[in-house]
Amino acid sequence: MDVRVQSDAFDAGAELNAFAGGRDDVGAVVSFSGLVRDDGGLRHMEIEHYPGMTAKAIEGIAREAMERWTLGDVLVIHRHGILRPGARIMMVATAAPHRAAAFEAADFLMDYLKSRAPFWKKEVRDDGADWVAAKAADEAALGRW
Amino acid sequence: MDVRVQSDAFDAGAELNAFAGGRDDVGAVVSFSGLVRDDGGLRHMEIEHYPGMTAKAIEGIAREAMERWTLGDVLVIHRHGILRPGARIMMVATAAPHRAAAFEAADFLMDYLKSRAPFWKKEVRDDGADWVAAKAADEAALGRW
Amino acid sequence: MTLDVLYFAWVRERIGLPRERIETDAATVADLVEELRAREDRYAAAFADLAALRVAVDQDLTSFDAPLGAAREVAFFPPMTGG
Amino acid sequence: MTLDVLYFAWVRERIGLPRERIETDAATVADLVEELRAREDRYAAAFADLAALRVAVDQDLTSFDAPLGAAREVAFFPPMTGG
Repeated sequence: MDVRVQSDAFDAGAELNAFAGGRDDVGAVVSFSGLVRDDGGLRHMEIEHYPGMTAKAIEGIAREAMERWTLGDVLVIHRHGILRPGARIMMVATAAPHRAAAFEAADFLMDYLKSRAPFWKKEVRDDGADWVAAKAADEAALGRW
Repeated sequence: MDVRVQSDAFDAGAELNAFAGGRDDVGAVVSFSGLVRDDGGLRHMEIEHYPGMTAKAIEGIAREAMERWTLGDVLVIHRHGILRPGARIMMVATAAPHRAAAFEAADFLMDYLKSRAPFWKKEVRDDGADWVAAKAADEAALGRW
Repeated sequence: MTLDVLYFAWVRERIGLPRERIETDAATVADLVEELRAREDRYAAAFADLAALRVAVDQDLTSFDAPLGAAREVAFFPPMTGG
Repeated sequence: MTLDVLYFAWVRERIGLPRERIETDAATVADLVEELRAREDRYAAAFADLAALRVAVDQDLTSFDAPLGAAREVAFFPPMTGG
């Protein structure tokens, strides 16, 4: 289990290769990457977090995934600070003997990271800045698990 | 849409970076990698395919995913030939504006690749060789979509 | 008791500071919110709608009726939007 | 008509060759299977249980009752196990 919270950019491809590399007990690796999407006029995104709590909250979520599914490993990297359109905000990866566990655990991690890890996104546009509102659907998604 | 069927190894990390790189219209990238898993005594895996049909079948599956979900892009790479334990057999990647579409489309692609793309796996062990049997669950999984 | 109270995102912006140390006898989070609301308009504005807020006590998410007990740190913020 | 008939995986191993060209008047895939079964034991063995087989006509998956029409290539194989 590897959880990192950082302002620096990271190389998702290199992380994916390192994560899955050199082991023959997993048959399935799923990765999710969240990117800054510009649907028009986005200058950048600012991601605030709660330094004392963030890693602890993510580790709790990752541990729960490890308990619920048979997983070989879990990786979570989440950035904070100022991110330009196209930049990679975060990634999760799951490795498992079997495909369904890898997919489900990655989906679970994303649902919980979105609503239970202390990050807040602000979109800075040419015409102002707004905190991204949480969606009712994101909270409701937790009920799936 | 990029579909490749090849015997050569590929660099999944480099593929992931190239796939998602340089665009700001997608917020979510999901990748799945299938690896040769050794649950004891596996010497290597042999993957046979139907050269005339393979790329065509995968392209059909990828096109269907592009029609069903709002996707920015789809990548499928599948190897054939002899693969050692730990080797990467294949990967799919999906890019989408939103997370749910990227996850669902990747899951869909894997379900269909598993049961509808003409590949056959043979496990060569110290004590003999066996064709991997298709699982009823794999066929049943298609009913999800 | 002495509490570090932290604010994030628009709660921080509305109150105008990221953290402060306060002395309080509040027994629950809700009691603490009442104290803060009574201070100044900017607090009243930030805490106007508790349904739009989340709270963590000593860095664990909890509810507004949670007891403060021997808590050292309470944080208020909007629903998270990570990932 | 002249057909290329292809075999994959254990069907190929059981029949002992990967492809052959045959002359046939079979109207459907099932008719073709009957012809092949009648040839030799190894064909009969390969085609013993059609539920364990899949068929593609001109590189599209189809069913055993599909007409051959002007088909050029028919392939028999076990259920796929890719991914």
